[in-house]
Amino acid sequence: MSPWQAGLLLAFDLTLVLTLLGVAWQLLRGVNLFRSVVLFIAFGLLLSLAWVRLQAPDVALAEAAIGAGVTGALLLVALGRLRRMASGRHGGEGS
Amino acid sequence: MSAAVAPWLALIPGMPLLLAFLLALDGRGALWRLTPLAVLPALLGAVLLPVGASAEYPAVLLGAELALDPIGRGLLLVTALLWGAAAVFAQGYLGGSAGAGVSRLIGSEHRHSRPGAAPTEPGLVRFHVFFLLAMAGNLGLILAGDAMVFYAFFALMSLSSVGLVVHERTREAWRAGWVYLGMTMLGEVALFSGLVLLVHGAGGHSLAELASEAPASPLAAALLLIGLGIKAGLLPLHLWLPLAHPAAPTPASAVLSGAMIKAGLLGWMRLLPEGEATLWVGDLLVVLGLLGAWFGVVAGVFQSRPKTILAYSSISQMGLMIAGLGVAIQVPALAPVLMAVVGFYAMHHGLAKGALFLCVGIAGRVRGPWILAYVGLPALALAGLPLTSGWVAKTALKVPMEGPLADLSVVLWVLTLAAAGTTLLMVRLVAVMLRERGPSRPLPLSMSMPWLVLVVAGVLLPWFWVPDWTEASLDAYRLWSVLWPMLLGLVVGLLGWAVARWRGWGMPGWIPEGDVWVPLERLGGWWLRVFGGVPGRVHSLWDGVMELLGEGVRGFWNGVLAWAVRGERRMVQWEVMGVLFLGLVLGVFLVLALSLG
Amino acid sequence: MPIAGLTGGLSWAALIVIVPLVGALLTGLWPRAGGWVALVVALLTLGTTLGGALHVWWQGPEIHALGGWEAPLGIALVLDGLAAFMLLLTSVVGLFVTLYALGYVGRQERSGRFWVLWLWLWAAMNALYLSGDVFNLYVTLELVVLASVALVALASGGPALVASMRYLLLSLLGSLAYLMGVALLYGAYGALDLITLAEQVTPGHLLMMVAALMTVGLMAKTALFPLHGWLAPGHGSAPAAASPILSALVVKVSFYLMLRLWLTLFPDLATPALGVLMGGLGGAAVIWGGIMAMAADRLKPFVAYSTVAQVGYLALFFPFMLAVPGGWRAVVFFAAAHACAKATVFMAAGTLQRAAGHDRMSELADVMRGRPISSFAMGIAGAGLVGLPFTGGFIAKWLLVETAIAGDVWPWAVVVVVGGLLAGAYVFRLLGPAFLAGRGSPGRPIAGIMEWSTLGMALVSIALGFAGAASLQLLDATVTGPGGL
Amino acid sequence: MEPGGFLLVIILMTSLVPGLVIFFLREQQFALRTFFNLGGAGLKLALIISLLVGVYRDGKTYSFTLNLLPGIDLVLAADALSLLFATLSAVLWLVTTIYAIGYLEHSPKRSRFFGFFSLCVSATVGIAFSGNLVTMLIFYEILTLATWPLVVHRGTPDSFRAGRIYLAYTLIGGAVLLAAVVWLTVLAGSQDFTAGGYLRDLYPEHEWALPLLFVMFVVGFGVKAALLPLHSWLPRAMVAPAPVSALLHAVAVVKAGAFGIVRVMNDVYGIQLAADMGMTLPLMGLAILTVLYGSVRALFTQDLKRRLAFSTVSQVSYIIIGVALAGPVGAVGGLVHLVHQGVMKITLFFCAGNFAETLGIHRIEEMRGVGRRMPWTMAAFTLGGLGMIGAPPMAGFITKWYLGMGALEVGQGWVIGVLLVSSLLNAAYFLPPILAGWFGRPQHHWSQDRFRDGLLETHWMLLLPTLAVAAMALGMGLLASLSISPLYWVTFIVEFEYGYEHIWRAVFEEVDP
Amino acid sequence: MSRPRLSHVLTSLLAGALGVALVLILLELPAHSGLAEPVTEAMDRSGVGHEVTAVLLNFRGYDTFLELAVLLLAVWVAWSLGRQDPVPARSVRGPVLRGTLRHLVPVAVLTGGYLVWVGASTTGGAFQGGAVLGAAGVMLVLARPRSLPRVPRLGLRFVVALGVLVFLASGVGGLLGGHGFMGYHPDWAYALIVAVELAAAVSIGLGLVLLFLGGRVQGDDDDH
Amino acid sequence: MITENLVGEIYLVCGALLFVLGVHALVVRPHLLVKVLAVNIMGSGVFMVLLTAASGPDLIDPVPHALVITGIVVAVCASAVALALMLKVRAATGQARLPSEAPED
Repeated sequence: MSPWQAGLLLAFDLTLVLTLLGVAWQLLRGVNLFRSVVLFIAFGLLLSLAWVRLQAPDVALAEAAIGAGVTGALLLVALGRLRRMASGRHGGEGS
Repeated sequence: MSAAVAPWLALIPGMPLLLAFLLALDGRGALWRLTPLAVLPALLGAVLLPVGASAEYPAVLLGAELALDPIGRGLLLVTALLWGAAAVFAQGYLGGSAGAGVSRLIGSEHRHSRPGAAPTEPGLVRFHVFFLLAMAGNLGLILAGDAMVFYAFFALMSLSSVGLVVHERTREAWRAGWVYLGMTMLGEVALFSGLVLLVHGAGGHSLAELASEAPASPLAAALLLIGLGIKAGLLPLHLWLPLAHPAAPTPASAVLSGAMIKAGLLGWMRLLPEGEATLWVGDLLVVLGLLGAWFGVVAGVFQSRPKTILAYSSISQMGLMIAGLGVAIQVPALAPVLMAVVGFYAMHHGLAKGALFLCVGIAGRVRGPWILAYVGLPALALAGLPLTSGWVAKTALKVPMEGPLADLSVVLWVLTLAAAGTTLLMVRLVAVMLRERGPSRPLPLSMSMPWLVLVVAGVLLPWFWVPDWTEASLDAYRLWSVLWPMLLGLVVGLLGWAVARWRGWGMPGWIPEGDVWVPLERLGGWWLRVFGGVPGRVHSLWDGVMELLGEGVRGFWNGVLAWAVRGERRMVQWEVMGVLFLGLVLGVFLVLALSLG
Repeated sequence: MPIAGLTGGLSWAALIVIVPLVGALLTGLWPRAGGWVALVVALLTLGTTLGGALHVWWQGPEIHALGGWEAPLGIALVLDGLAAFMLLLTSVVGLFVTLYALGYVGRQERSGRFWVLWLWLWAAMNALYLSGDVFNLYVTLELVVLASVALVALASGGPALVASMRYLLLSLLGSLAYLMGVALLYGAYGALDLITLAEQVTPGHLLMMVAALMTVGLMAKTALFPLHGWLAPGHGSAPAAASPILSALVVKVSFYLMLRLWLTLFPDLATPALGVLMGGLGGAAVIWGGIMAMAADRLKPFVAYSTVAQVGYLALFFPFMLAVPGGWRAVVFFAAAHACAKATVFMAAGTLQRAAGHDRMSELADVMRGRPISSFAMGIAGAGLVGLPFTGGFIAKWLLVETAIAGDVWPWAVVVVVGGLLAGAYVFRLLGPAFLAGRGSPGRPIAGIMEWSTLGMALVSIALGFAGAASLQLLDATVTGPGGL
Repeated sequence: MEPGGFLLVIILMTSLVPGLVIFFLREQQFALRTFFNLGGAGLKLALIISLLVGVYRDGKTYSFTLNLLPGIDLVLAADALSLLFATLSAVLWLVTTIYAIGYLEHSPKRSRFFGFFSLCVSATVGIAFSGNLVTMLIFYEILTLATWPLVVHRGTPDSFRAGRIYLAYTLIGGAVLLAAVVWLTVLAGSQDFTAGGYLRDLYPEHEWALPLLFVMFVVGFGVKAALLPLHSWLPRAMVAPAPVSALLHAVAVVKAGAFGIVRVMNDVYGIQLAADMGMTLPLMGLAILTVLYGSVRALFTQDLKRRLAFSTVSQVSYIIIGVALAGPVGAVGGLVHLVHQGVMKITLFFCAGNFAETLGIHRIEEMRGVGRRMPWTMAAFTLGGLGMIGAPPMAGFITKWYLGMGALEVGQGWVIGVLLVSSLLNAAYFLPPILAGWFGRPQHHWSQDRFRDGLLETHWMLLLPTLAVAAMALGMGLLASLSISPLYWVTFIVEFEYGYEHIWRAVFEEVDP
Repeated sequence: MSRPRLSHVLTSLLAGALGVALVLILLELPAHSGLAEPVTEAMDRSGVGHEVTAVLLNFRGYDTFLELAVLLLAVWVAWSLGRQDPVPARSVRGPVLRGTLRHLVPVAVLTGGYLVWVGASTTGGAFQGGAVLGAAGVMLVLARPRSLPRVPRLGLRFVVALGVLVFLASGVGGLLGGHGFMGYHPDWAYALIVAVELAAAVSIGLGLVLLFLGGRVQGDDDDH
Repeated sequence: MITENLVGEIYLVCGALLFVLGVHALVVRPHLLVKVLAVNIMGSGVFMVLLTAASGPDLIDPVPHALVITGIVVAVCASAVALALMLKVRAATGQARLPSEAPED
């Protein structure tokens, strides 16, 4: 690996890490729950990219499928139920 | 004979105890009629038991010992006689339907009797129970062969006679009872501690050991002086006496004054440690005895109730005996003789005073001057009429003191003058008794016979107990030396009486009944008025403080609870918990980092 | 570190895990048979646990390399004195709770859920006690958390759910802190096996951070002051059959783990300052829990606050492990005594609550009088909490005070004694009303087995009073770090 | 373990097992409950007597050991001192059980009452037979536990307040004691009681800790013995039913405290060491203060049972004075008072119970004239009261005598003065009710009047135990030199267990052993 | 947002401090290869060719077993927390979804199976495969052509538990066979591992689906 | 190689920061859903540390990979339970946050 290839990778890593942190920060602000959940799925996907960078393809696959996919789906379903509850009997909740 | 000694000796105090128990057990029967029988073992014992008879009862107390020594024997005889007489007297005085005092005694609020049984006065049974208990104590202490037994019987006698004093439950009786009880308790504790000291010093508690081995301990002597002095009516300790004797029913007064009062004297004779260190006891006894002899006269003269007069007379007479005892201590050489004389004096006084008290009871039933027939002989005997026991006793007391061993002229003079006082007092007594006019009622045999027995016994006493110097006392000089004070007293008394009758004067109440006690009582009342509230106030102050404190504590605790609940509500908050969590992680890390460097 | 050696073949350790696990699976498949399965499993588990304990007693600790893969690579099950003791405790309490629950959940339609969760929890606890691998411990810890959270949440109603939510979140926080510790350990030493790690660890900032993360994470689960906030609402509103499990056993699980870690990995970190900090927290817990118990007006939160107080004693192992060799055994014994007593109290409280239809302390007197067996059991257990003889509590208190004095850290003896007094105050606040004048009424009908199992549990806490010497001897066969505590 | 050791366990069980069984009996099962009560009490007494025979005639030793913790055993052992206390408890238990059956007739919660009652007795006997401090601590705490339900038995707010205070005091005392015992165990190991103590060798090394420990022991045991600042639970606990006050607060509980102090003085520290540490004099001072304070308070108390309670406060400290005198004769006085005071005070409490049950009398002034309605009870009361005063030939006199002699023996004659003041105070608060009872005129009707129909003045189960204990109180004094008297026994203990030479001769100079 | 709450400020500060401490500590981590060498050495006895799979299912099979247990437990918990009534059917809305489903589900099943299969030798494995299966199941549930029973029936419960059951059976077999609990006979290791993986994948898939269904509460109906 | 180490350090720092971010949000954000997210982020941070810390210079250590996979599954299970519980809390109390925790003021 040439030095600047390494440098490029380093830059990529840095960008990835910063993006991860940024996304995490944004989704954790919790201003909009739906946005947070979507960001979380994105975060999971980015994370699996990071796992690939860390030479852990198995983890990447698991992260994409489970961490991002299944968890994301669970979150979405839960969010949907929350919203339905809010619009159903109780008011003013869910955002 | 010797095999029977132990049970016999035990029976002397045991019989009254047993009878008291049976009486209490039965509660309402007529068993109280048997009371006089309780003295039989004592009487028989005094006559039949050999001198020096003694018995040990190893299981009782700390190894009890009963013994009969010469002085004890005489005293036992007289005491038993007196108690027996009083017991018989009481049958008539309290028991019969004609009894004058009975109506007062029927205070039964809750008379519950079995149907069919004759209604009997419960107060009567009670009186007899206490009477028997006191009798047991009195008889027992004479026989006591060791300090413990002496103390036990002494206490039994003292405490149960409280029941006799308050028997009538009048205000007066209660007052007398409380004073008596209080002083008795004081005496008990003083006696107890004196005995403890003595026994500790002697290393054993039999009287023989005490006599031979106890070191002369001034403290023990002083304690004994107080403890027994109260009973003996020693001068400043006599306060209960003029209150209690009149308050008690007549038969009880008779034994109180005739028999029980001697217990103190006997105690001293038995227990007072001898030796250089305690010579002052003799001085003190002489001084106090002589003062008492005179004080009794002075105070008695100003009394207007026969029993009170008799009580003061007892104080006076006891003063004489105490003085004799004091001399015996001062002059050890005279001791054997004087002790015997004092013992004799005690016997004489017991019989005479007992008879006199009975006369007071009789006086309520006989009209006017007839009373003189009853009161005369014992009064004269007390005053020391020749050929009576009093004469022998007084002479016998003086004769040894005239010896060359010590200069006792002051004592002798005072003794002599005291005899005049006694006569004066007797005159006053007769005068008072003559004044009392009650309706004449039949005098039951049960009341007259005891009187008779006592008088006869008094008369016979010197003939049974003749000291070797009796002959000498019959000479004119001695006769005169006994007679002139008596005549003096008689003359002064009669004169006074005559003047008083002539002018219609009453006797001024300069000295109230119970003399010093009265101002003391007033002082006490004042003290109570002023400071009586103090314990209460202290208590309520204390309560207040405690309450305040309790409230404070309660308030504090409630505050703590409320504060904690608030804090808990805060700590349950998620954010707080989170902060605490993070803080703890960092805290533990820092503590570790800092403490491990 | 007396280790009998690795075993192939049949292993007590494995059996102890397998039996409740099979039970949990069976109950999951046939929830309606849950009660009977649970009973059989409870008996079998007790049997295997006894076998395991006897094995440790006679032959020393057993280390079972799972799959035959030895330490650094594979996972080991470690059955040593400490584990055997806790397992035995769990089995005994579990047996009585199972009996109690047989009466409590009865044939309710939803009863199956309780049995499933309970047996899972049991299996998870057993697995945790036996695990000798820090990551495996994390997994078992999560199992315990999920099962116990669900047990709390079985009681419907806002407070119970909120409590279980709070419990879950705090537990997850704790678990992840623990996991971060695992990650750091692995990053630093490349091993997960406790014994291997114990030989490698060196004191340093990393190890300190690991200790801090793991300890505090587990403290949160143990509900050690000031992280106790979740416990009282949680245990107080859980179903009656679940509260004894949670308060008696689950709290002890994380404590066990904490103790295990400190005994193996961090003995070198135990400084007096740490002892003061943790012991101080423990003391604060004792006082605070006592005060809160005095303030509580409902029975079950009251009992739960008593747990908060008693958990405080557990923290004393920090000062003790430094002060006296083997001083921690006092704390472990205390944990057992508390477990027995607290299980009894919670069981009795559940009975009374069901009989009375409520658990307001001020109005329970009638039912307490009408239910003498439960009240009696509660009395014995109360004595255990206070530390009165002949209960295990007395021996425990004795050991604590003795350790504190022998180790010359007597302030903790004062804490223990004062805590005992506070316990006395609140326990008699609990029992007092039963003696008020008035007739008792048994209240609503109660399955007899609930009361008798409560009494049985109480008798166990008395039996524990006579098992002190044996317990200590068993605890002596514990695998510890090179520090040899 | 000696082969006979199980006898001790069985003796404990004779009250424990009936107690537990009784808990589960229904209220109506009167006959069965009575059977267990009396059967247990009788059996216990019989066993203790057989134990006595074994110890004294056959010279056997009995001990039972159960390992609790490494190095710490539960030890039951029968020595002369423990037998003294155990016999006292067993005898009085039997008597009190009969009394209690009569007393509580028709009242609710009898099963609970007798259950805890039996537990208390078990604990008391356990204390008596304790062979070391740990065992004693255990039974001591159990006693606390088992007594509380009896104190609050009536279930009134008053009794609850009393119960709370009782608990507060005794639990704190127990905690201090626990700390002390643990500490001592750490220092010296858990050793069996040894006549003359076992700490002598440790003193130079721990000359700071041992006195402190002594103070802690005194505080711990002093709570139950109602030593001065720790006494105030006792008068309040008088809300309990009379049998409880009688047995527990006259005998079991307070005596347990005093017994504990005796054990610590004699068998742990040893008198000599205690004296060397300078601990005996302050202890005696405290006891003296207690004696006087209790008496003064009794004097100003108008409630009969409370007066008796304050009197207990005062009297129990006699025991401590005796022991603290640190001489053989004083020890005899103190130890013998352990028995004497119990018997006398139980007499008084029984009487108070009789008055309360029969006529509804609770206060002193209500006693006026009661002697006519209830002469026997009043007689018993008189005997008890005189005994308390120390009038011969009651048991109290023997005590006072030996205390006085003991004080002189060790050159502390001034203690006699204390005894005197105390006696006077005792007289001041006992004689008025006695006099009022015999001679007072009742001013109103009794608030109730029960048991009138029978032959006796009150229920026979109330009267007979009262008379029995009164007779004992009299007999123990009157026949103090009998070879079965407490005095004889105590002398034996002091001479042969504590190795004071020649005390026997000093006491029974005219009796050869 | 008005002024920040004290707890927030404190949290930020403390979290920041913790972060700094963690970073500082992490940067000092020594470089090493962990357990790589032992794993490599033991690979030939593991029965599979892929290291991660070997670790997951053989060396640390117990972890994985417990992990399956966690999943199973989570399913139970979700079930016990949720509503118990049957989930009503709902018609699949729109042809697009219906078509997608029709094609996607078989593909997903195939993909899942493949992932499990290759897991033995290279990247992939039970979890990944199971997740894909689960995704397919979730879609099916979302479409939900027919109503679902209130409580999973025995068969379904069995399938959910299948992974744990098979794993446990294999593990106990190992115990009985003398290879220790969770051990395999080296000759049978491959077959057993694949079997366990397959069973696990099926369970994981179904479990994930059930997790979706869990947590329904009152007032929450999927109908609208 | 420096860069290799540097890469590792970047990810280590990232892991630590993710962890801390998660903790912060878990504590501070009121909504339960966000808390669940926060737990997941925390977990991701830990996984990152775990993976990175063991990625040695030459050999790749498969053990952390397995651990992380296990961790991911555990995390998803915990999330599922937490979400189910959240819904119940929401249904029971009317809000998906822990009570006594006022919304940010």
